[in-house]
Amino acid sequence: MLPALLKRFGLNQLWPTAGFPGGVHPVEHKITADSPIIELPLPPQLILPLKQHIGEICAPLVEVGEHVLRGQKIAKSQGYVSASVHAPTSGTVVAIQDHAIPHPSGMGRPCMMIEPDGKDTFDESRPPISDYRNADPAEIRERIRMSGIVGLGGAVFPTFIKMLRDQRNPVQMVILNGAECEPYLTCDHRVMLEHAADVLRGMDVIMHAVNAKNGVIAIEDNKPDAIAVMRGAIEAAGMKDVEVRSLPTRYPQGGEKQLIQTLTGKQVPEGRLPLHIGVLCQNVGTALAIHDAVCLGMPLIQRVVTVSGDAIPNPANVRVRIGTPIPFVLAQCGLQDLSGVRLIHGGPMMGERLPRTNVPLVKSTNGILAMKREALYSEQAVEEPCIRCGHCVEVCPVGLVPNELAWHCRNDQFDRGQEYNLFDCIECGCCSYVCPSHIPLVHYFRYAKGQVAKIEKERVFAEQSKVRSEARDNRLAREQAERAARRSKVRKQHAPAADGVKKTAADTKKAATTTSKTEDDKA
Amino acid sequence: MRYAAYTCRMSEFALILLSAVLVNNFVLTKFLGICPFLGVSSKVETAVGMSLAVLFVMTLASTASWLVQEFILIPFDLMYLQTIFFILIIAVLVQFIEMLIHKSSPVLYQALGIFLPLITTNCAVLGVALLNVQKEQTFMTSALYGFGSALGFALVLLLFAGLRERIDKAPVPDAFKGSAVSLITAGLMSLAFMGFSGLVKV
Amino acid sequence: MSLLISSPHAHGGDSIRANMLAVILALLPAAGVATYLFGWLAVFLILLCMLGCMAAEWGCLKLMKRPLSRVGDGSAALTGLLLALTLPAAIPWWMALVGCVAAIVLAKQVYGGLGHNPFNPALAARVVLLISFPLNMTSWLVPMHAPMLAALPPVDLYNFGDCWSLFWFGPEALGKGLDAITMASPLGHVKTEWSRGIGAIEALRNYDYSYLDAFLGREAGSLGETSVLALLIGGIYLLARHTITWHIPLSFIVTVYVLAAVFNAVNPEHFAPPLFHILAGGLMLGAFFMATDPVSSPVTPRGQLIFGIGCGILTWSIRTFGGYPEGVMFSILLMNCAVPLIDHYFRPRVYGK
Amino acid sequence: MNILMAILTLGGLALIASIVLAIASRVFHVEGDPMIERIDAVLPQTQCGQCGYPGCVPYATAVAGGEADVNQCVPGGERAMLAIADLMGVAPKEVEEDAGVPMLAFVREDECIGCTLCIKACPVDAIIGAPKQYHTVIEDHCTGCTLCVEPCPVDCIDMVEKTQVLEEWTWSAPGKRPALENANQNSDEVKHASGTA
Repeated sequence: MLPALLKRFGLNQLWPTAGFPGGVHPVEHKITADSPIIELPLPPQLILPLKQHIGEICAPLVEVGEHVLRGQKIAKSQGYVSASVHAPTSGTVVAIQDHAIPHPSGMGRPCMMIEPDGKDTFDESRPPISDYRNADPAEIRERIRMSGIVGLGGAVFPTFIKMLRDQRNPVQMVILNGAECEPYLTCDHRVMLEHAADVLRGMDVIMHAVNAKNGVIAIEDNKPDAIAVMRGAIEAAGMKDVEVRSLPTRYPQGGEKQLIQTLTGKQVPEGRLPLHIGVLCQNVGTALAIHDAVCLGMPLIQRVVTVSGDAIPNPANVRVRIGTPIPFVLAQCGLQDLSGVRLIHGGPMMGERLPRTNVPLVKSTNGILAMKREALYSEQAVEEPCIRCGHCVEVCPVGLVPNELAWHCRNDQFDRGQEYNLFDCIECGCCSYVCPSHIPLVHYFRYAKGQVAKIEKERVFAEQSKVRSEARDNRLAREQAERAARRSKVRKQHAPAADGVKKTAADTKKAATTTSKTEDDKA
Repeated sequence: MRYAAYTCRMSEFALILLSAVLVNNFVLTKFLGICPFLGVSSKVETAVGMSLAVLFVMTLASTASWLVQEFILIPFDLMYLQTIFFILIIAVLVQFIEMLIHKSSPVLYQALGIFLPLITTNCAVLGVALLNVQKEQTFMTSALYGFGSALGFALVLLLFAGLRERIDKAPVPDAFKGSAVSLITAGLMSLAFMGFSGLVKV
Repeated sequence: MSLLISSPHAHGGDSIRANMLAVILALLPAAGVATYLFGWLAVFLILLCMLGCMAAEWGCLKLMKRPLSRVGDGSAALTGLLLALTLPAAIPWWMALVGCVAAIVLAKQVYGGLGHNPFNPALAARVVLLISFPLNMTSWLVPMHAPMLAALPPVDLYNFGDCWSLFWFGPEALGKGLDAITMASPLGHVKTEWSRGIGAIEALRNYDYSYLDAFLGREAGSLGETSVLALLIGGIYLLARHTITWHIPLSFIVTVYVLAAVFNAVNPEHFAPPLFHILAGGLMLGAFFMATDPVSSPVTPRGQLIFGIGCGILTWSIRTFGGYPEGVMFSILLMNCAVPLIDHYFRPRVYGK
Repeated sequence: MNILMAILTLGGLALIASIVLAIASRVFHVEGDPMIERIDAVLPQTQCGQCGYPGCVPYATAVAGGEADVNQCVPGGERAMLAIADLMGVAPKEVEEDAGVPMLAFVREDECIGCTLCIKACPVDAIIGAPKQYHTVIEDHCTGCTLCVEPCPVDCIDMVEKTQVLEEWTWSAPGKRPALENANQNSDEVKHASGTA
């Protein structure tokens, strides 16, 4: 009673509380929480973008017309930060071309189209590492890298990079993120309910690979069944060093940095990784994918996705092959006609609206929401003047002043924006969610971030152009000086040097000294 | 007895300061120094530089003018040349200081160097010198009065610069853009500062 | 047609209009007490100010060619209500209208309208009126229920006809002078007595002052400032509804209390007791409804604390040492000047820094 | 007598002051700050000459010397103008010409006669090729200055729009919402530049 009253009046902030500051309680809409995961059939064609992760794009390994097996690697990662792509089923590669991908811009990327042969033959070339506890951690890490596993919570950062065994920063605690704070989404919830043992084994693999002592499974307290099931699974497996922690339901509890703050009380220092404070955080779905890769030998070719929203007749949690066209998935859930429907890739707080509907489902897809157009807040909202109510400041989980920040971004004062910590924004959307003036604050921040990057790029380009231009001037001056010297040499044999030539020579000399001076300055 | 006299002096000094800063604020109550107040208040950063420069010059000007008054004007009976003398001495002093700062501390020069010439013969600076003479202050009180007035100017300038940074980005109607809305703001500030009237009876 | 739109795609449902209406609702108890004390006059004045402000807003929007629908966001009506509640009941109607125009035109629309005014419009208008018409702005009509007065009030304010004449034509219409129908407020009385060398305790004694009456609002003063109880009810409603946060009201009131308590402890005869300061004048109205005006107050929690403390110090200083009996209005306006700087220098700590 | 006294005192004081200042200006002499370099640093370095000066450094010199206006840099646009105005401490001026979309030079190789005139014209050495051979523009180096178009005797150089790729896409400001009206929502094929923002 008393804590609730104090909270009502905001007086609970008088003293520091556990967890991250701010946050909101959006309406949950978790209508699919009780729907078991459904296996979807294979679509007539799969579209596999060659880049579904943060980092370098992959290079195709197969050619058009070639036959591939389920789980066969079809595109190879290039560079360190990258993740390979595997064939989700057996079939024939029919094309490699640009195709629209789930992105707010509606632009496209190189994709590989595969026509399934219906046999779904498995590529057996990678045997499972069944006895992972006695396997070399490096081998496990390599298997995870080979299997193209990325963070399935939405960030799609290659997982093996996070699992670095570093002597200076040993991992103390592995956190399994089952908070799932986004409204509508229930895929992690269902995975925990239906695959508790596999998820736990996946976590065990991670802990073994990074030699961590403790493990925490973090679940928001609006999923008591998942908490109970996971606790039961831990007991059954006899894992004493893993515990389930029930967290208060508050968005964005599932944000990596916020979750770490709630569980450890520590903040990840600016510009560092969670690894630097001895924490490794992985999503529940990623743990399942790791289990599949290590214990079953199956790379990341499918995932569980929540299909929901007020325009979907039969909302469901579905297991889908990566590359399945989203309209096919929606049709399976009873939605055929997409007119007047807006698609959101992800949850309503951080998901992106898709300007194109014919896009494939990718590794980062944790949810597809089909919303009636007139019910979509972000499209209907009319921006009104900021009344400086300060609600955005209260709810910001990273401690920004969103209203001032948006003001600077709106006026293109990006220097001031950076002074107001523009790049610390995690785009969680809490500020926009509470704004009584319906200001698209997150949109302003994204715009400003893009502009800053653009300006920086232009600055670097200008610098390079300047170097090239100066090099050219130098070269011209040198050539002219040489020519003049040659000419005067010739002239000297015939007549005294003309004034004009002398002057040019002097000028070039001067130019040469100034440029060399600037070069010295740079050095 | 001596202790009482001492505390009396101290409280007198405090009252002079308080009066100069809040009650008889140069800008908002005496309406002196409006030009730099409006001219150099578009950014807080420059307002800080200007405030430092004004603090510096006004304290210096009030002491220097007191010295000129006591040791030149009164002995030679040249009171009618007061204004000219004050302008001359303040201008020279400021020029000299500016050069000194330019040479010795580039950082300080960056901060307040460019503002120094702007205010050498500003009415606020000359005003503080003339008011000092009017009030027949001692050396100490005139220096304090100069410093206090400058402090008041600095306070108001900083507040005003903060407000203007916000106003400059607001969708002010075209007719009021720029100095119009600034002057209205200054007027409202002046009204708010009326609240201090009677706070110190000097 | 499809637009580039960004997440989030959900919203909590808050709006400007809902906030403004909540504040108006929270002021209804105070307006009720005003009607109880000043009868029809309070009704007339509140209606006139609300309509006047909305009309001024409409005119400005029309002239500036901005969407006229903004009149309906409730901000102008709220400004009018707040302005009315800070005015003495006996003020001539045209002065109140001048106040409305000053509030909307001078303090708000000149800066570009809602969200951009650096000063609280109602308070800016009140200070304009106070400086322009000092006599009318400090003559407090004798209320219908003031127990410290033995005799009946000079005008029956529950009589519609009398109030009508008084409102439009002034006290002369009833054959009375302004002096005959007005009295001093407790704060004004203490200040006057002090200037005659009489200490606060003695002054309160000869005013027949009672804490209970001050709490319930049975005393002379502006329309809506007298009843601490009514204002507290409204303030707590706003806190519970999360329209305002506790930072400004609490720090404001506590600062005044602490300052008054310290000085009262040092010299109880001379300085007024802390409870008197809390219950007197416009402190409650200012702390809950004026200083918390979102547009002209800081946005960060720490900034709001600084703002409240500053208001408290200035209020007590002006009341105790200044030339004016009441300092709430000036203190809030003065702190309004400092808001941009406070906002800049008292930002929250950023994650990981 | 009194007049004489006044003249003497004032004159004396002025004389002393002027001597002090004269000495001080010698003793405390400081070199001026390098404004040209600071202006040059905010210019886009296209060396395009659209400002009327042969390159960025000459324009910076002209601005610092007070000869040129702050708003003459076309590719720099509003941002460069504001930066220069800020550096010079003058009021911003309207930028008359719009830089428009970023452009690149493109040599139609089958028409190129290999005269090397464009190579000589390019201020940033972004065109390569030997005499009597096809010339090619290095896209990553081209600043889009158009200086190579004029010298070409067979008019085989075109200015083409820079294609936008997904990696370079950034959010545009809300309000200035670019519609994707032209893009057919359900088309499979996506051109690189379609649906640009």
